[in-house]
Amino acid sequence: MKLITAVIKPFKLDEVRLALADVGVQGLTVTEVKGFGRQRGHTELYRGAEYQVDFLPKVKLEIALDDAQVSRAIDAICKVARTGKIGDGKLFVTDLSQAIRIRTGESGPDAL
Amino acid sequence: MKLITAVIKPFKLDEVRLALADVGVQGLTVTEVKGFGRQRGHTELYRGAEYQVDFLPKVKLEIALDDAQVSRAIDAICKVARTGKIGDGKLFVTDLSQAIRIRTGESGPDAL
Amino acid sequence: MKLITAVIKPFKLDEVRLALADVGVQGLTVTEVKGFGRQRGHTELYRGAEYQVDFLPKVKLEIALDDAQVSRAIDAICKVARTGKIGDGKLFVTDLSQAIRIRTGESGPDAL
Amino acid sequence: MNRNNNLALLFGKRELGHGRTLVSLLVMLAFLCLPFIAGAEDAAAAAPPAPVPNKGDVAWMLVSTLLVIMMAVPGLALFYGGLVRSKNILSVLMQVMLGFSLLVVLWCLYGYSFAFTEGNAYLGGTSRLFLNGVFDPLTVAFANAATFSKGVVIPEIVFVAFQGTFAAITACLIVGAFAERMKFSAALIVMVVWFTIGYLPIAHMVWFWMGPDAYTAPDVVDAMNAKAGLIWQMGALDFAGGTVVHINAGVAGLIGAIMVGKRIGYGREAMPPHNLVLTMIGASLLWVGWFGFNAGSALEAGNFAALAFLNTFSATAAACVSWSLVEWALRKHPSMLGAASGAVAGLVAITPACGNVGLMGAIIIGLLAGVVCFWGVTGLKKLIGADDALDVFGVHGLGGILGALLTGVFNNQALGGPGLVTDWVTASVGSNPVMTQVLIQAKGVLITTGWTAIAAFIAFKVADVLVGLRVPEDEEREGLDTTSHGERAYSA
Amino acid sequence: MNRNNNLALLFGKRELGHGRTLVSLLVMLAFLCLPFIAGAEDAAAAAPPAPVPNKGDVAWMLVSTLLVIMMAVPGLALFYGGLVRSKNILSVLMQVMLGFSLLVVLWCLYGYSFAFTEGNAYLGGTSRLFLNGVFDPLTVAFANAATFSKGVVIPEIVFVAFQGTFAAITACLIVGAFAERMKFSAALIVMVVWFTIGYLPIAHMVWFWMGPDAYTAPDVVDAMNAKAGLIWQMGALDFAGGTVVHINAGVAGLIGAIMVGKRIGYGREAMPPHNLVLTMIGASLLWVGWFGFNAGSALEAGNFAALAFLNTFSATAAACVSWSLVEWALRKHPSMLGAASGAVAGLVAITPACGNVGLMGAIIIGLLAGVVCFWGVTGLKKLIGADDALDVFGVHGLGGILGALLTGVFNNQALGGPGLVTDWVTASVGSNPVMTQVLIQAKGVLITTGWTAIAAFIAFKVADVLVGLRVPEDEEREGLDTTSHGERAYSA
Amino acid sequence: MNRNNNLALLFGKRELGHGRTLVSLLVMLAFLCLPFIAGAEDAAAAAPPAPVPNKGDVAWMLVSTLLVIMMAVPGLALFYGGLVRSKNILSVLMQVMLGFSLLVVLWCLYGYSFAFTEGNAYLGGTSRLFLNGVFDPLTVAFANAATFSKGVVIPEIVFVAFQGTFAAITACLIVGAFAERMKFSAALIVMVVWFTIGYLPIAHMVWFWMGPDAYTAPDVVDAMNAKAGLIWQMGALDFAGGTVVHINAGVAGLIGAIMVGKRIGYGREAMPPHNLVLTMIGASLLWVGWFGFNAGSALEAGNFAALAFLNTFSATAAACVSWSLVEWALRKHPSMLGAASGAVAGLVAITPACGNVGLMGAIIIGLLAGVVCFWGVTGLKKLIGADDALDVFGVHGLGGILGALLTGVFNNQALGGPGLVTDWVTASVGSNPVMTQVLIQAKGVLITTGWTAIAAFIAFKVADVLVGLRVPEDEEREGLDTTSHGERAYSA
Ligand SMILES: Nc1ncnc2c1ncn2[C@@H]1O[C@H](COP(=O)(O)OP(=O)(O)O)[C@@H](O)[C@H]1O
Ligand SMILES: Nc1ncnc2c1ncn2[C@@H]1O[C@H](COP(=O)(O)OP(=O)(O)O)[C@@H](O)[C@H]1O
Ligand SMILES: Nc1ncnc2c1ncn2[C@@H]1O[C@H](COP(=O)(O)OP(=O)(O)O)[C@@H](O)[C@H]1O
Repeated sequence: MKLITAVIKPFKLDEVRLALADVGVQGLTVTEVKGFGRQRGHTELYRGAEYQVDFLPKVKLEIALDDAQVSRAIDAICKVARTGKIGDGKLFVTDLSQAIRIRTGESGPDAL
Repeated sequence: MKLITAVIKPFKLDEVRLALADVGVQGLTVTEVKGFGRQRGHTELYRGAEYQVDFLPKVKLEIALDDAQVSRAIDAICKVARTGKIGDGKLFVTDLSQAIRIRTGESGPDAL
Repeated sequence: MKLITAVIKPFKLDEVRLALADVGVQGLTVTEVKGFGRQRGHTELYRGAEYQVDFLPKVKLEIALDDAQVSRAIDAICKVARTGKIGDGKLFVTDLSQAIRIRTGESGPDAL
Repeated sequence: MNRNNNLALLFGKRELGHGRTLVSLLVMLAFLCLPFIAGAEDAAAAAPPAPVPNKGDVAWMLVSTLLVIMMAVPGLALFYGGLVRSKNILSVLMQVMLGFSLLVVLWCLYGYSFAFTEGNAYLGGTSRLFLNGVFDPLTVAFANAATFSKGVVIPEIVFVAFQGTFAAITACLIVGAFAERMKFSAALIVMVVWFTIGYLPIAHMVWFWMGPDAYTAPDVVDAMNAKAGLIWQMGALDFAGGTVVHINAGVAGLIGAIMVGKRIGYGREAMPPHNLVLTMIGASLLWVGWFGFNAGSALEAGNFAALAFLNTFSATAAACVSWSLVEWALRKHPSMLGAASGAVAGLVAITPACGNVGLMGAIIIGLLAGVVCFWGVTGLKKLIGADDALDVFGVHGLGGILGALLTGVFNNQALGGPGLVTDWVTASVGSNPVMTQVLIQAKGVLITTGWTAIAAFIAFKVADVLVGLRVPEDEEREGLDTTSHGERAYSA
Repeated sequence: MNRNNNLALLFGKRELGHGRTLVSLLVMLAFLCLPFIAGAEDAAAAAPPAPVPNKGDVAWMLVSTLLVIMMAVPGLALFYGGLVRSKNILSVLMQVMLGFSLLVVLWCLYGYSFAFTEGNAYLGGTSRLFLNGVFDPLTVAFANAATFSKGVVIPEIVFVAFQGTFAAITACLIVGAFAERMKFSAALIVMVVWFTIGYLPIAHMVWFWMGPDAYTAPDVVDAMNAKAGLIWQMGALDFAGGTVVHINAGVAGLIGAIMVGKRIGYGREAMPPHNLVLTMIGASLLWVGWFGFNAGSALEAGNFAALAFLNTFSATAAACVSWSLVEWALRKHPSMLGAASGAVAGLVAITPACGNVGLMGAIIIGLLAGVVCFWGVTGLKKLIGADDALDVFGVHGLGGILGALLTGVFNNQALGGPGLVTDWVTASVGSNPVMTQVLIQAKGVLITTGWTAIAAFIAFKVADVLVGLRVPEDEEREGLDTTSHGERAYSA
Repeated sequence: MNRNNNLALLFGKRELGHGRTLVSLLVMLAFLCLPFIAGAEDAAAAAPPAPVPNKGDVAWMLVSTLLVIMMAVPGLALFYGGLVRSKNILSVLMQVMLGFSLLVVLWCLYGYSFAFTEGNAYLGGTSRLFLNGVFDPLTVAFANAATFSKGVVIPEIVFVAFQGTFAAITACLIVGAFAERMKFSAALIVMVVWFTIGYLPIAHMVWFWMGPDAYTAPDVVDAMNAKAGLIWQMGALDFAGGTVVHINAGVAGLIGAIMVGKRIGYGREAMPPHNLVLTMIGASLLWVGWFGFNAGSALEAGNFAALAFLNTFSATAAACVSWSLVEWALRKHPSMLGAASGAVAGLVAITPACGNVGLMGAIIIGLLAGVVCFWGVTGLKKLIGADDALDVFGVHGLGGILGALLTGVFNNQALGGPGLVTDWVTASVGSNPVMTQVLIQAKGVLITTGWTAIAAFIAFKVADVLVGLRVPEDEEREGLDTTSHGERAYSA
């Protein structure tokens, strides 16, 4: 099993979720995050003070998958989340040694 | 060392934390997340518009552990977080290649 | 490639980001989290009720790195984020089997 | 068409101590039907030479009325809303806003008539149903309502609106007691039933009288007294609603909290207020609006409005200070919630007293209110053991009782108070001995407490039978906002 | 210097039915230039024996004015601001606050003069440019403005301020239609242009007349009538601005929503309100402030202010209830947003009616407003298909039309209303047949709708040509707060 | 018992230019003890035929008073609270709410007496300690206070309440300067000490005089003048508190900011406002409430209240616009915080001027205030280098100075102003040459600045010695809400 962690632009969330459903992903977990990267933030002015806001709002998706689904899921995310503009985000894959569904105690791929 | 990532129902947080303390876990990190899975969300109506809210509030726990503690911790979480109703959540385990306590610089299991 | 996950005190965020930039890190993702550990929280009083607040606000950084950068990045974080007081936080390292830049489709170390 | 007088107590030949005992309260409830049978004529019809309203009075009373509306929406709604968890805030706002609105409509349809027209000592009559006669379209004539000064009147429409805000906000106060678990339909049923059998009779008993101009000569005094409300006849002082509003709602809330039961997780899980800024805004708007409530209860823009105003100002400030100091001493930290609660406690306690006590008496009442209500939401709350979620009883009930009793003390001219009208024919003023007056006040408190407890019990039972009081456990856990109202308060 | 009368319709010898048809509206716009040519003298100069203001009236009108300011900032700003996504809230607050401020300044410079001095039937004159003559520094003399009662005046400064709030808030209402995508500079241009060619003429047409004291004898009636505004001459009733404010802004908003186009993602992405607590606070402050708007429109603290007050109170409550019940029945959940929307719908609908209908008529208008405007933001909105983001048309436009027509119904004395002044010389009162009055009202609605549609079209076109209406797509996605205003609303 | 007159400057035989130099300020502070020794009799006792209050005036003054309360809680508290980081918001709300409350109590106990009874030119006397004599319980008699019109009085209770709000809110303004790092106990100590030795004397110096009715004949003029406050005697114009409130608090805040030191991370870490919506609400409520502050300062509901009202309206709008335009031009974005700050700057600047200048003068003052205070919080702030966290000096200090000086300009009748009373015996009006009046104003500014700087220095020193000014570094980092008040503002 693998865990895909994708950091994407917030307004792409709904589309990505639907695309993942199409390739058979049944669940995922979403976190609001702030991203720092090549994409520049903006300047904010509060009375006298000027702040460079480098962190941009992003959304992080964590998706646990059976190995067989991984490449299709990656393709789906990359295709849908891409705008071609800087700041589209990143996708990371790590190994999962175990997964358990708390409700039933099922483990392994069955738990996903 | 392992990293357990558990996604649970928010109102179970306090109980799970206490159960983990009982099995010797000394620290953990909590994130508010939104989960998408088999559990259905609700419909929201704003004036004319109707939205299907698929994402449900969940809480994500990350717990770094010595290998020896893992199975007891998993059991504790599963037992306490279970309500038997859909949406109880998931538990993932990954390998940790390194852990460091920033305050002291200790590393490995000592850092946890 | 490795993924460093660092949990630090919130007010150290800016300094850590700058220190990481110095060692060549070009991107990172930040999440607001609540930490539970040796550092004690405080007591809150609301009318009759008294609550022990054990969770303290922390910031979690996730940084995907080329293996070569890892040790310098760890050193940088540990140095800058340390106050020497309890609650300075933890740093975890996991293996990354894949990384992709969504905008371009680049993968591996090039994607970071 | 009128209300108990601030200055008024021992008027001509009135005997003190008509008090009925608590056990007869159920019997009294039966009297409610009387006015429906006996056809009542228009109480306003008696006024002989027809004084005209002063525009300064009209201006002040219109402002006072809208201030009380602001106390309810958004004031009270925010004060309460900030104290619940974020998953339940909309449910609180809705209970206050829709409950308030519903009762305003009912007030116009039948509430005003049953509270403020001649009937029996327990309830008014039917002469003003549908506000009939308040404004006559055919002659384009506007009826006037009496005040507490001879020859001073205000348009009755204004009096209807002003009193309507009191009725509606009082029922909304109860919401705090059963927050975070009550079914929405049940909450509305409780409010409507309790308004009808709890609020309207008490308002009539405490505030209805024939007005100063009715006391034309010594020989009509007895007859006029006999037409007044029960508690008014006893000589109890309640300038702006300590009994009618605060004790009334506070006790009803406590009954409700017991009958609805505790929130899931109460006492085990932390349930911190989700947004104390809202609570602070709410408390502040309550303070600001309360000047309409209290000083507006003078019904004119004169010296007694001014007295009630400054007393409301200083007593609240004093209670805010004393609560904070006690908390600082006992709990190490003076909290924002404490200061806001102290302010509200002071407002509650000064309500019956505001036009009935002197300027230093008000400050003392405020200081005591902060301390006593602090105990109300800590020590007393533990003793009672009910989950009165937002401390309706600890603040409004207890503060109202304290204020009612202290009004009896500081009204005395020897203690700096303005005394009371001892003879409405000549409008002369004097003071009752302190203990006498405190006993009268206590009697008023007891009757109110008993009546409202029974009325509340009935109201909650009715709701329970009709729709059930609580939401299912799952919905309570998920929060009432999404499950009862289909919305979340906060999104990205 | 004055406004249409609440009681006033069929005054001496006035012929009904001067109505112009919609096709002549463009021609009418040309009349706008007339007063600039024809030098106009001070309309206030006519008053013969110089009555002095009553301090109660002054107090009430000052309060009313500040209440309308509170309606705009923070009331309307919060009502709207809570409904947008968090990335756009500051843009809404800014459009309201800066737009309001800008128009207040323009009101003093030229707006007041063109709306409320003698000119032609479409627009006033130049005699009060820069508020010249309202206050004379050399003699330290303050001019007075007429009210609707003979011999009753208020300081003209107060009338200027009161009417200024109406002008400024009306333009701010439009903001809701193009929220979340409009360029800030374009929004300001639209407001200024529309204020000038849309609001000022309509205000003049509906509200300008010579005042009751001008009707000294039957033989001046025709001459005085001829100096009044076009719609006022037709006999349309609009107590507090149903046409001038709500239809006016509602239609302009709809035109704007169409011309600016839909938000990116509209209909596909969820765009839930980011903070319904703010919306509830806004709705509540609108309610509270609206008493100044409506009861203040009586221009004095008398019986008609009281009537308008209670009607505003009960109609709003009724609409809040009826919207909630309809939503509960059709959508399973009574929502907070629904209750708040219902309250605003009730306020809108009662605005033209408040001093023109009886107490039960008001409740009926409120009940209907809740139902009709619910359909306005659901069924009708789908029919129209425009992205009127915050339902300016569905609530203000539709509610205003409903209120204007129902005013014609419930004004009738046979239906409990106060009727209208049939002869201003003797100030005698009567009633028009219901259908007659409804037709007059409908004509007023049509003229207003047509005029404002054209004015809005011009205003948006001007802005489009000068700076373009919309922000770039990227900025819309990121949110207007950071891109247009360089700020975020919320930080840690 | 009274205040400087809006119209009043060059009254009968008064010599201009009694100015004392700054170096004598310390000596003056010693005079503070005088009134404690010399027994002072009731200043109100002189009024001969006993005029009675007009109910319209009472209504307006009660409303004005509660509006100023709304300015403080929640207005100012929110304006400030939104600007700090979320970990410190409750500390700001608490400092404002508890500070305000505490001072209201102290105002009743001794503040009023020392500010507004006869004493010496620097401080009042002891005749009204504990509000003794304001209301006499035994005779149920209410004392009256003079206004600025002969024969017009208001109940003294109302005057006490109205002035009490000024005293309390002024001390709260200072809070903004030391936000996010001050010890709570120290903040309270500073407020109490500064209120006593800073505010009360300045209020007496600027506003105390014997009232218009005291000027019965030319031969009493000198004697009456001699009893007035120092700055009033000099002929400085301050309608609603430009010196007494804004310069006073602004300078005290700056001294405090310097003495308390900078926040940890100031200039290095981003400290963006945590919730600009709260700030906008606060600014709006300040605007709304300020009508009570400014127009209420006329002390009656007459023409000058109306003038002050419209000036407050238009100047604020103008300042909001001008700040936004300057920011737009220089910083590319017009920000919400800028618009809100501009509005407050306009309110501050128009405060001394509101009843003393004409309608176009007010707009010009507003436009200038927006520009000058923008520089105050950007350029000037950098020059000074202190961490005046919420710009108390840049907005209130600088805006107050600007307003005080421009009042001297636009008061002139040749420039559209109403001029000033040149002879209180006949109440005749004239104008000082512009430069003469500006110099008088400047002298008032200088004395106030010097006095308050010294008083603030003493107040902060006292707090430092008693409890220390700052919280420990750890607590500052964690935030004052949890560490000083044991609460968090926001939870789930
Ligand atoms: N090395 C990294 N580790 C973790 N997250 C990263 C890393 N680099 C980028 N990110 C995340 O991806 C987002 C987009 O990266 P950015 O460099 O701005 O643009 P792009 O994706 O087009 O290369 C960042 O905002 C950040 O959240
Ligand atoms: N494949 C997955 N990857 C990541 N998180 C998941 C995955 N499946 C489920 N989750 C998380 O677990 C939560 C519960 O899952 P759900 O399918 O609703 O119920 P259950 O846990 O009873 O199977 C989801 O809300 C989501 O946060
Ligand atoms: N075993 C763990 N797993 C995950 N996170 C941890 C663990 N232990 C500590 N943390 C995180 O590190 C933070 C600091 O830990 P704490 O024990 O308080 O102090 P220190 O870092 O000085 O040892 C905690 O608040 C928590 O967020």
